Amino acid sequence: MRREVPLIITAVVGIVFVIQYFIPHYPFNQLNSWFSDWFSIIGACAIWLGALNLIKISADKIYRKRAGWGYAVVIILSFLVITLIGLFEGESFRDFGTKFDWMYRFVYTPLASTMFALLAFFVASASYRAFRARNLEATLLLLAAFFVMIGRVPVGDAIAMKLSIPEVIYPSGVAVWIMNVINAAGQRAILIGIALGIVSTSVRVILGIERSYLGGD
Amino acid sequence: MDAIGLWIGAFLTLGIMSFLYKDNPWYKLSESIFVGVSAGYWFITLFWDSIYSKFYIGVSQEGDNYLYVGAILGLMMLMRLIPKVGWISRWPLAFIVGAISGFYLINYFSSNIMRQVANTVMPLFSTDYGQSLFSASVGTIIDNILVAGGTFAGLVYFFFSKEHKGAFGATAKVGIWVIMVTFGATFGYTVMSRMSLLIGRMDFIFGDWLGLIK
Amino acid sequence: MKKEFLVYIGILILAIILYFFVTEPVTFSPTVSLIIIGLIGLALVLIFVRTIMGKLVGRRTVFSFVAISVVVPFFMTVEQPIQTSPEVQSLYQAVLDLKPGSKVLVSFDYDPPSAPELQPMAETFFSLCLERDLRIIIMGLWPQGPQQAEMALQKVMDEPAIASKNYRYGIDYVNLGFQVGNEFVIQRMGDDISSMFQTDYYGTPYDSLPLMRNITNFSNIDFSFNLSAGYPGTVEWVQVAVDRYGVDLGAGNTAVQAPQMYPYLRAGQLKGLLGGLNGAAEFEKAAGRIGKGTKFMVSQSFSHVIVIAFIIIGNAAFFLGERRRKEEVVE
Amino acid sequence: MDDQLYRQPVFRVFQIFLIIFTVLAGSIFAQDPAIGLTDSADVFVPAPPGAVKATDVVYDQGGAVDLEWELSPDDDGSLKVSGYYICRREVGGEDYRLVDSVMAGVRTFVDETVEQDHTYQYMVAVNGDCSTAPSEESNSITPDMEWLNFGLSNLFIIGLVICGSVIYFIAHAKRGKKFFIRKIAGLEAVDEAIGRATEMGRPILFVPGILDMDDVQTIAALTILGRVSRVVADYDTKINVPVSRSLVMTAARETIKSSYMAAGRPDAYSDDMAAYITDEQFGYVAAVDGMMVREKPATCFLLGAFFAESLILAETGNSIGAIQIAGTARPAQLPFFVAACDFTLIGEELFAASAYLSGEPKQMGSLKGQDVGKAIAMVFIVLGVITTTLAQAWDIGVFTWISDLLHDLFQVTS
Repeated sequence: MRREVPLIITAVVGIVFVIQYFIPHYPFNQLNSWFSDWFSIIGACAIWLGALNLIKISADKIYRKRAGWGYAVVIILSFLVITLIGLFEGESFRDFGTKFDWMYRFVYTPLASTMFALLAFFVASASYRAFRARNLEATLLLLAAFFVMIGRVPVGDAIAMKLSIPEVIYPSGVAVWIMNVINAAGQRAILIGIALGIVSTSVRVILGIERSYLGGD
Repeated sequence: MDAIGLWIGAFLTLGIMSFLYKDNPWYKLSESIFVGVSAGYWFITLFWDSIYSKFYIGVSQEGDNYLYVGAILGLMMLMRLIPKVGWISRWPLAFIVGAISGFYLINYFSSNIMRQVANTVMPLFSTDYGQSLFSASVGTIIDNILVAGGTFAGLVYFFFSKEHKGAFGATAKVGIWVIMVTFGATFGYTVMSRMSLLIGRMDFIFGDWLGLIK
Repeated sequence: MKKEFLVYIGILILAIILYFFVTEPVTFSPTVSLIIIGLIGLALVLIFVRTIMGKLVGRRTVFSFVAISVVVPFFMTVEQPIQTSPEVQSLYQAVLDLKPGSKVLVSFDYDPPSAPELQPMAETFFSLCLERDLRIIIMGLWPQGPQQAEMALQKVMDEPAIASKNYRYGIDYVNLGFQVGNEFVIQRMGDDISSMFQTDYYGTPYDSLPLMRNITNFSNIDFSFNLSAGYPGTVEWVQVAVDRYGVDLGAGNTAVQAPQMYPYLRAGQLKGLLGGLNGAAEFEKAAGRIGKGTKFMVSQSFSHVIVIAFIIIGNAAFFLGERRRKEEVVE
Repeated sequence: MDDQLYRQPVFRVFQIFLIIFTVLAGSIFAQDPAIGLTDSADVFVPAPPGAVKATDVVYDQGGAVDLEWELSPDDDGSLKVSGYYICRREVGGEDYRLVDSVMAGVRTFVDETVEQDHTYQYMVAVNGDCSTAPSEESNSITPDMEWLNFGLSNLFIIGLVICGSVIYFIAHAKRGKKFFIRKIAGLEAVDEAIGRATEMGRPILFVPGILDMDDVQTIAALTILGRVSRVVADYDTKINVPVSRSLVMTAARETIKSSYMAAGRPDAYSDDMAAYITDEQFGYVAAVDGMMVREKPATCFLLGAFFAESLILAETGNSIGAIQIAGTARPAQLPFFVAACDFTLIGEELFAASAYLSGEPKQMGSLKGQDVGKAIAMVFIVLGVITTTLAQAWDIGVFTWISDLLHDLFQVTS
């Protein structure tokens, strides 16, 4: 019951989605649309699970007075604030000028953007302290990176002009070439490789050979 | 109201940035707010967009009763919060996994295997399939050869059931070079992306907030 | 602990001064700009020397260099020529080739964190479409997408050239809003768009939108454009909309994932591609428009130069160090 | 459809004129349009196009109709005929309406604006200078949705081969067949890296990524941890495994414990070898960072799913002069690892490594199956490129045939 039913569900759903591609006909197209509706509802609940779990963990932290429980309080408070606002705003909670929108623009956005922006700094310091042309592979990588970085911004050609480098090896040109030829080839190989990986995993999952998503055997 | 917003936004931005100096209370505070708010954000978004407009409206107005099944599965998902009956959440999980697998199986196979292979098969000396011979410039011919060869070599490198010796090994070597150049390109673009985001933040601080940029 | 809070207060005071007492925008004269660039260069040379001598400078030094290289250009007045790369040009051409009145579907699949890169693209694309009297249909696979679209559209609509054409919502452009379900949404749209969007962003029923009245699925759409910052995004659009339903698709991507799109580009699955902020700048160049992309290219250039400089310094030190070690072995 | 002619406004006028006209034609001159016209005007009227044949487009969702007609005798490349208009009506329904227009010399059209299970009739009108002559009505047609999409049978077959081989090899491996897997640079280095740590009397750091057990990369990483900790147990070195998920911690402890058992030194094992730090990304990074600087591990393993932290960890590890063996399947992070670490398991290599170490049928088999897929792809690329090129060059029948075959085989008809 705990193991068989899930395996059957997975198999049925997976197979329907595959068949539907080859037989775009009733009942499969019908099932397909049902399944995709269910999918989005379950998906929503899955994300809720994450959120609620977070609250559970934080609450536990506070209850046990673990180190930094004060921050756990902050987490719960900020969660509650935005959630309540969102609920009271109603269906059009996302429109301009709503309180939710305000929080979104002035609290969520700055935080999320800055989290990503931090990387700019780390990249720089890593390129100074860690990125070494220690072997042929790394050298190729860094060379390509060099041309792409300098070639994709105007300054590259500006410098090239100053140094009166022949037109053919202007950074911008080299960058375009790398992207459209070597990169295209490499990405293609990687794409095919990854796709094969996904295909074999999916087959394993649908046939119930792969069960780790059920929490190990 | 927006002025206050700007100050808060700036406060949080600088708070996260302060991690660059070292892990400190200001950063921890901003991070906790981030964790809470983003969780809440998704909670609300999905409540209205999915649970309300898809399920509630669907059932109450269109009378799509089949949606109840989805709702039940969704509830089962939430059961995980209660350890005793947590195992039931495997059912909806199985549904999600099955749907994704079935969908990916087809999509990745058709677009990333079939199409990519088909598109690699190109006449080397012509601009395109069906074009006359040597219609391509020398440059294009070289590019064609490089793309076809590079893709092939790349695949060879990721081929695990044969020892990399002799011609095969040599091809694999070329393959890894191609892949390295590809990574170089990715590297460059990642740097570009991160810098752009930083520029965006700095624009917020010095432009929107402090109004020092015209 | 105390020290930290003193620092915080210091920052606060600085902020207050800058906010309340420096009201005029600051700009450096070319000479000042040159001097600053010179100083940065000098500092880099010093770091180079130090590093070769085997003393790596600390992380925070590098950090501050990055900050300077990004911020200082904001106040500079530097002109630089922008070349449009083929992938950008081809997207521009694809839009030019559309007949006036053609229906363009624009999917906003990103959120504010990626806005710095993608927002300029969105604005330029909208202005291009509206200048050419194309009908715009907006949607989003990311919940925040439609909001970003609204912002971009507002900005463009306020531009005199566009405002004079007084386009009307529902007839010339619609915003269908966000729909959960990732690639499944695209797949369903292949059969019936209205099944995925019963109402638009403002709750108007699909059928009461004049523009949507005779649009059933992708076969009634002339061109699609997708602004993507990850999953779901361009890959899904290519796999489902292009490969299953033969849609003409152009894409704007964050630089992080742009390189992965080139196989699709080369295979013709994508009609054109904008990669990152410089993609936006190039697109602006092509469309003859000055937007944030162009404005920020200076900072972008500077920061790249800094990163490259650091890579070179680091490696030079590395190899010189190697040699020194070898010599020591010889002695 | 969109050529210069079409863009001209005058053309639009023609369209409007035509709609009115065809309505008239449909109602009044239905019996013999040509005559009716010649009577009415003395302008040149091209002879109407011949029989219009409408057929349903196969393998679709019932949304398209193929049209084919015989050109008007006057459509002989001379400029007497400027094009054709395609008009449609629903049987028993409204009058003929303009669907679209095509250039002179075109004899086919695909109407994608029809709806499934409605019955239509078509009429193609040839367009002279300022006169048009409609053809006879076409047969009535009802676009329908087919059961099986034979247009995809090639996809089906190849898919079957690949999926089949995955299943086959898994089954094979289950029956205890050992497969060959090529050397993987990173793995080769493991022993010497640990040896080095032992000599220097410094600990070993193993970071299994920051995702949970439900991620394949984490699982692969733990498989490798099993191998590493086995060697560690033999050499009697110290190992630290900081993790950012409680589940991963338990799993990691199990793994290490069992390898110490296998090495016959259960006494040397202790639970604090694998410690949970925190779920928060940067908090975790900061902690591990500190750990590195303090304990100066001689070897760092960074295997699993990494995001931004890949940079920070690799950099710190580098600054303390540790040998770094990294591996992940995340394309965005791989470049940083390659540039900053001594050995990197690139994408699939990570999984190959774990399959190789665990010898688990599931992993082994699917690895083998994927290789079959790659083999197919490689063969088709080589064959295809050669034959297509030759076919283009000297148009040798057999090559043309092969290259066309390959093209059809891999073409996905959407």
